[in-house]
Amino acid sequence: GGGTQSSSSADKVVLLVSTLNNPFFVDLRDGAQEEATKQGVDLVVSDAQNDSATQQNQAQNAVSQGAKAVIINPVDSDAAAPAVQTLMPSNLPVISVDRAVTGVDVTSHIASDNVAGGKQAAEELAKAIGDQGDILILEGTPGAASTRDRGQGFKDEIAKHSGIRIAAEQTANFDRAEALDVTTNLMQSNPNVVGIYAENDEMGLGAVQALGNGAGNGVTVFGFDGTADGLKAVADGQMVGTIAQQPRLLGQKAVEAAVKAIKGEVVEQTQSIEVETVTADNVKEFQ
Amino acid sequence: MTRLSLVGASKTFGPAKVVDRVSVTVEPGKVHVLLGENGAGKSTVIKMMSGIYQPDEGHVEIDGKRVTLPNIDAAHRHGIAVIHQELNIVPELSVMENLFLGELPSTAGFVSRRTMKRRARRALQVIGLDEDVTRPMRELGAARQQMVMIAKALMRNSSILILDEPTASLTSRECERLFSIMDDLKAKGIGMVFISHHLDEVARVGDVVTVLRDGQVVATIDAQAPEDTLVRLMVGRDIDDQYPREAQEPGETLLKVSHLTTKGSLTDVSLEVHAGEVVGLAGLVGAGRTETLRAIVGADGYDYGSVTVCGRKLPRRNIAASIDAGLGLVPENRRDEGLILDASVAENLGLATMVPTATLGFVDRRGQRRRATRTAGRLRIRMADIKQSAGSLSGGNQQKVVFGKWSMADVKVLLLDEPTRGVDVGARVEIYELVNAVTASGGAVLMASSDLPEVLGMADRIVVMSNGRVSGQMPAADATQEQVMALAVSHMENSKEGKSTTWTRSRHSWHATAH
Amino acid sequence: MDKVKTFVARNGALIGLVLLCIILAIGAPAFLTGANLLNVGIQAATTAILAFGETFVIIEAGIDLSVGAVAALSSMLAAYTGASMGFPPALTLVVCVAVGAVFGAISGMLNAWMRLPSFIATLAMMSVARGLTLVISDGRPIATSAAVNFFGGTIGGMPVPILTMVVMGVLAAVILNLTTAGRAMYAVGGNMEAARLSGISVHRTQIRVFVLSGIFAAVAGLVIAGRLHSAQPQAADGYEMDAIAAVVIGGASLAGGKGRVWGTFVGAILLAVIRNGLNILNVSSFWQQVVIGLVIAAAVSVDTLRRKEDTH
Amino acid sequence: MDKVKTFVARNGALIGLVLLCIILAIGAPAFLTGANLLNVGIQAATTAILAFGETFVIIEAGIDLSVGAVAALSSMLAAYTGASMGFPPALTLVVCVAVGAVFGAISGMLNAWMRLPSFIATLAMMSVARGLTLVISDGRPIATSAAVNFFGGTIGGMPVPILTMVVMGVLAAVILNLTTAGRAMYAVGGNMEAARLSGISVHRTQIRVFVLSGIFAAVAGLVIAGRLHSAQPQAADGYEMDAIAAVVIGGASLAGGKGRVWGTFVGAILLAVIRNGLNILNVSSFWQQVVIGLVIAAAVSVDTLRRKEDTH
Ligand SMILES: Nc1ncnc2c1ncn2[C@@H]1O[C@H](COP(=O)(O)OP(=O)(O)OP(=O)(O)O)[C@@H](O)[C@H]1O
Ligand SMILES: Nc1ncnc2c1ncn2[C@@H]1O[C@H](COP(=O)(O)OP(=O)(O)OP(=O)(O)O)[C@@H](O)[C@H]1O
Ligand SMILES: O[C@@H]1[C@H](O)[C@H](O)CO[C@H]1O
Ligand SMILES: [Mg+2]
Ligand SMILES: [Mg+2]
Repeated sequence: GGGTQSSSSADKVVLLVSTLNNPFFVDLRDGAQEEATKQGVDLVVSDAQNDSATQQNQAQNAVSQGAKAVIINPVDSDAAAPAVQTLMPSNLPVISVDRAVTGVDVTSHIASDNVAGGKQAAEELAKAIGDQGDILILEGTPGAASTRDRGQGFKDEIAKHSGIRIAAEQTANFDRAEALDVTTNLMQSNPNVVGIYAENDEMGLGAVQALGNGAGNGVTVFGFDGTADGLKAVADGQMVGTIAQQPRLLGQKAVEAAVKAIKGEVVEQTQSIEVETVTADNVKEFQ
Repeated sequence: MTRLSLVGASKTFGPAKVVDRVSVTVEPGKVHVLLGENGAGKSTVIKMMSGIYQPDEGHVEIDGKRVTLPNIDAAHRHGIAVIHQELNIVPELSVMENLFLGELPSTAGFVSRRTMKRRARRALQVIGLDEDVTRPMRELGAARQQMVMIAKALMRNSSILILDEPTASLTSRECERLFSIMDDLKAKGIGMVFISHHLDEVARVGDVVTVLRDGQVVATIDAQAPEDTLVRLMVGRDIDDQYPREAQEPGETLLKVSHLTTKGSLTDVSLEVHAGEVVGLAGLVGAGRTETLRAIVGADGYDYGSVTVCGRKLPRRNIAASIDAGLGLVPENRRDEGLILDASVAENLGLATMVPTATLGFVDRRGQRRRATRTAGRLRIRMADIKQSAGSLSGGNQQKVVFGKWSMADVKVLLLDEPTRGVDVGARVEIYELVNAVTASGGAVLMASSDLPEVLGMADRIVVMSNGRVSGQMPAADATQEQVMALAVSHMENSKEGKSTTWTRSRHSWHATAH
Repeated sequence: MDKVKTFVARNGALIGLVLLCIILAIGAPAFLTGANLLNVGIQAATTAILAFGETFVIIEAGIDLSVGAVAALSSMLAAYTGASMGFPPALTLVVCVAVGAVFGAISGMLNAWMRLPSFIATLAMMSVARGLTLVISDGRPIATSAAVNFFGGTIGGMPVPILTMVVMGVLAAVILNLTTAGRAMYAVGGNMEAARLSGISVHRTQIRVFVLSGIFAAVAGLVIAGRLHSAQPQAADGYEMDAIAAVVIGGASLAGGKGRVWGTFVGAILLAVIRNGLNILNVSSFWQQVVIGLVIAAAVSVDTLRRKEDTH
Repeated sequence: MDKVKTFVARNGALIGLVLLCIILAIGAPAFLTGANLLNVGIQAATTAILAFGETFVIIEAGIDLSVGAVAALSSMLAAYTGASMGFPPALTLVVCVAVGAVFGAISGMLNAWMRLPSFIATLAMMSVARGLTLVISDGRPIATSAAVNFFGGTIGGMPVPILTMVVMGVLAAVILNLTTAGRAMYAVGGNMEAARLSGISVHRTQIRVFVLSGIFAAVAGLVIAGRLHSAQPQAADGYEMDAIAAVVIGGASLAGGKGRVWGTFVGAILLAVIRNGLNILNVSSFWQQVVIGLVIAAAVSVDTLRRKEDTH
């Protein structure tokens, strides 16, 4: 219901998104858009195409665009700091979403916990392979914050399982096509692998494709994100599970916080959106 | 009945009107010669007759009917074939593909290689060129490439043939071959336009001559007119001496080449050039003159031997060191090796002096511009502006720019490779004067040339090469063309096959045919 | 013997490739298995097909930066017209190839008629194609039909990507070597002025090479989508660099007039072998890029060093 | 008047840029504010500095694909030597520039001595530089010192990125126009053989252009890191395309021998204005790529159309 009357007819909120070349962020944007429509604000989306400097440019431009609030989904948490600082003089509310802005007090931070997600993935994958055997890690883009956090959470946890050995870890840049090739190649040199941890669903699906092409059956794939395709793969039994983030909810909450801030209402400093472990048992709830 | 005529045509480039109300007619079975200094507008005239340029005023008529030639295809359709002044070849493609470029024999879009090969062989036979038609064009020397282009134009069986300086890079034998082909074409009623800077060729092939000066027609007269008359019409004054050599007393040895040997091209080449001396390097195509000059200046390496300038032995394959020692080379092919076509005349003239005259790495801009302007004036380079691009100059003026680069550099030993190719009579004398100036100031000149009268007229001493070796040398004063040619073909006579050599006298020069 | 010699001499980095394979065969036993070599073939296929198309353009002295984006857009449209508009499978394939051809034609016309440098024309079209791909897909993958998936499957045990690569390679070689259109590409690239003066239509040739490149890109797009059973919005991102590299490694020059399909093929295989080999050797992701760079430089150097010797 | 004419004629897409600015000023009042124009300047700075370096290479008939990666590596080393090795700030700047020079020198030597096509040599070095950046940083950003951050700040109200751009532009123009080394670049790019026969050292010139390009890339790296207060492992990813595009838009030809610093500057500003303008006009991000492509094509076409008229 659009009953709530906003301060002016169409306040402008700028969403600085790291990339839209990825369903996860498309969902995040969609959630934000829905909420904006509901609240009667004008949402403007800027896509940094995964480049921190471009994002800073877009942050600068937000002021010229006449933004009343800025939502930033940083390409990189550290590099976002000076970008956000350029907004400080104009006293705009800044909401960070999905990834934090290092060392800056933003109006509100809304995120899910990637380190925790990595840990949950490790626990679940270990269970699925009976705490035993060789596994592969398909890493995200080298240097990306999500790559680091998901890798760290996962490896810290796996270290506690002495029967599991990480046979190889290679990057597939969060990309499905690359994951297909990399997995195919790794299965050649590591035919005994029983499990694969993919740091996002896109790569997980590439791995599924590679395994389906005959490299080996009975290999368990675990993803991350809970995208539509990812959830479908879990439901179909192609992936044993994934870590569901709730990108739509992230987007919604961010816009909600932005509108509140524009109106001068109090906004929670941090809002944590849970990540949930999805397996065949509970996948219906997410689809 | 006139086949083709250009009527009152003008053409302007930027501020310069380079062709001014020129009319030229081509009659069947006749050769119309265009004569004029470099930059007089000859090539521009024929480009308007062949669909490359459209006249700004005036028009083209074919068989008395006014036509427009919007492009080359249109000219082709009207039976006009052109041999352009600048070689238009695709170096990477084979000889036969160059021959058929634009109209490869084909069925349903597929090239018929066999047909192409057969027809290519036949086309080369017509001009007496014995060449593997599947060889890449780049492997042929300039002379052979020119012959291929001639064959290409002949292949069209056109009724009008336009030849822009076809003989510039040919030696006497190929020239004579071309002329006899032109005789045949005349007999068949083909009309031709012919451009050359060799005045002796005018009477040999021509029927009428149109002389152009500064883009305007000066006169249209009978081709049998005496050479002096033609010269006067062209340059507006008399040229008393076509080879104004002022010999000097030879001084110390400036350039000493000892036992230069490169596998496959040069064998034991030794020669000396003294201060004040012009040494001519004569020989047939492929004799190794160009290779010798390039090895001396360090453009190519060599396997054995040494080059010494002023007593200093030069390192191999090090052009900078050679230039430092006082050498300079005017290469054979100005467009590929001599000029930066997109750069200005000034920049090109200053190329060799830029580094030596610089201070702390900064170009002496004012000095360089002054020297370039002076050099351009001295060489009478015809241009609108010294900032004009070298590529937009007429062919002969481009050659003067290459020459000017070294004349600006005050070289001690100037190496010239076909220095007057495509240069008009007047400018040629100017270049010879510059050669004189080099020797007068104690420098030396080594000049490779296929133009025997030039070698005899300008050299003090002649070194003849044959098949990569020095086959003999003689003072120029008592040399004859016969003696030089005998040495030039000595390797043929010595060969076991027992080929005999026939001597024929042409207006152009002597030439030998091996049977 | 002489034939072998000229064959090697004309075919780019073949020696580098052979050396690399020997080293890998010694270092990683898994490399020289039949199954892995098939993998290499499959993984080379996309780059090779894009690179065959790029070969036309580079021979004509142009460059096509849009091949990756066109591959993405055309396969996305095949998926979209199939999934959302209910086009019959065969028709979606036609759509795919047509989109490639149209994008190529636009690049070609910008280059020929508007005289845009091909670098700029295709950079612009790359941006347009990427943008349209995102617009159409809304940034999400779209599942593809069986007709598209065929290109990622196998037929009688033989992977279709490899077959497609072979077919497109033969097609490219036939066009370049046997047709007048192909020879005109060499002529225009080798000496545009000479080609023009010989009556070759330079503009038509320019447009043609980009149309071909677009069509080849579309086919590469089918292989990518077929392998993933879906059209991805970011598919083939940056692949243009691999394609151009394959062509140049294969002995072509960006100055035009030179290049051969076989050389391009060697270039594409070389790149795939490097990546496959480093994966199998489990070189760390960070070091992998360092090693890839070094191996490319070394492999191509081997070829140049050899040629240097030849000329002396 | 005539001077104005030749100035415009020689300076690439200037008319396209002016037209674009007029359209934007009408369409988006925010565009023509002082603050926004400063933003455009800052946003153009990195591309412009990279592109100035690229100008040397392209004039010499080469291409440098490694500029983005070298910018990332050299600034990462500045950050690393400062943060982890305790180098004094001034020294870290020296390290940064030295790394750029060394990487340029390697590319140049591969090109000149090993005769690798510059496309391949710099593609290889791009990969090596990217890999080393990841190795050194372990994939994490490293915070930069005040010395580096200076390049992203302001000085007396003037943004340092803009000042740096101006300084580097003047430096490039001086080198290209006034020094023998610069003129030699034009000569080698215009006709290598003619330059060689005139005593110009082709190899030295080839190496020099890449060294300069590397140094300029390092400076661009400082500006990027300075703006982000950290050296990012993926910094300047893909910027080489923007840099090359700026040079080509500015009127240079990939065939070499042509190009001017001012033209490159216009090219870089044009790209920044397009992006800034589309942001301000709130064009949706998917459509934005489409529009960017169209505007680049249109802006450069304006220039070519005008020149076409001139020659007739
Ligand atoms: N495209 C062009 N742009 C500018 N000037 C040109 C162009 N083409 C020719 N010119 C000028 O026109 C004049 C005539 O040139 P043209 O080539 O017709 O001379 P030419 O008589 O053939 O000389 P040569 O004997 O040296 O070949 C020259 O001054 C030349 O610089
Ligand atoms: N028999 C031949 N067939 C084809 N090309 C040849 C032949 N001989 C020489 N050439 C080429 O012609 C060019 C000139 O050859 P070279 O330098 O040996 O002779 P030259 O005495 O300078 O003759 P030219 O009068 O042609 O300059 C070289 O590029 C060479 O490769
Ligand atoms: O959370 C997002 C998604 O998982 C995406 O797949 C990669 O980037 C991360 O930040
Ligand atoms: Mg002429
Ligand atoms: Mg010669």
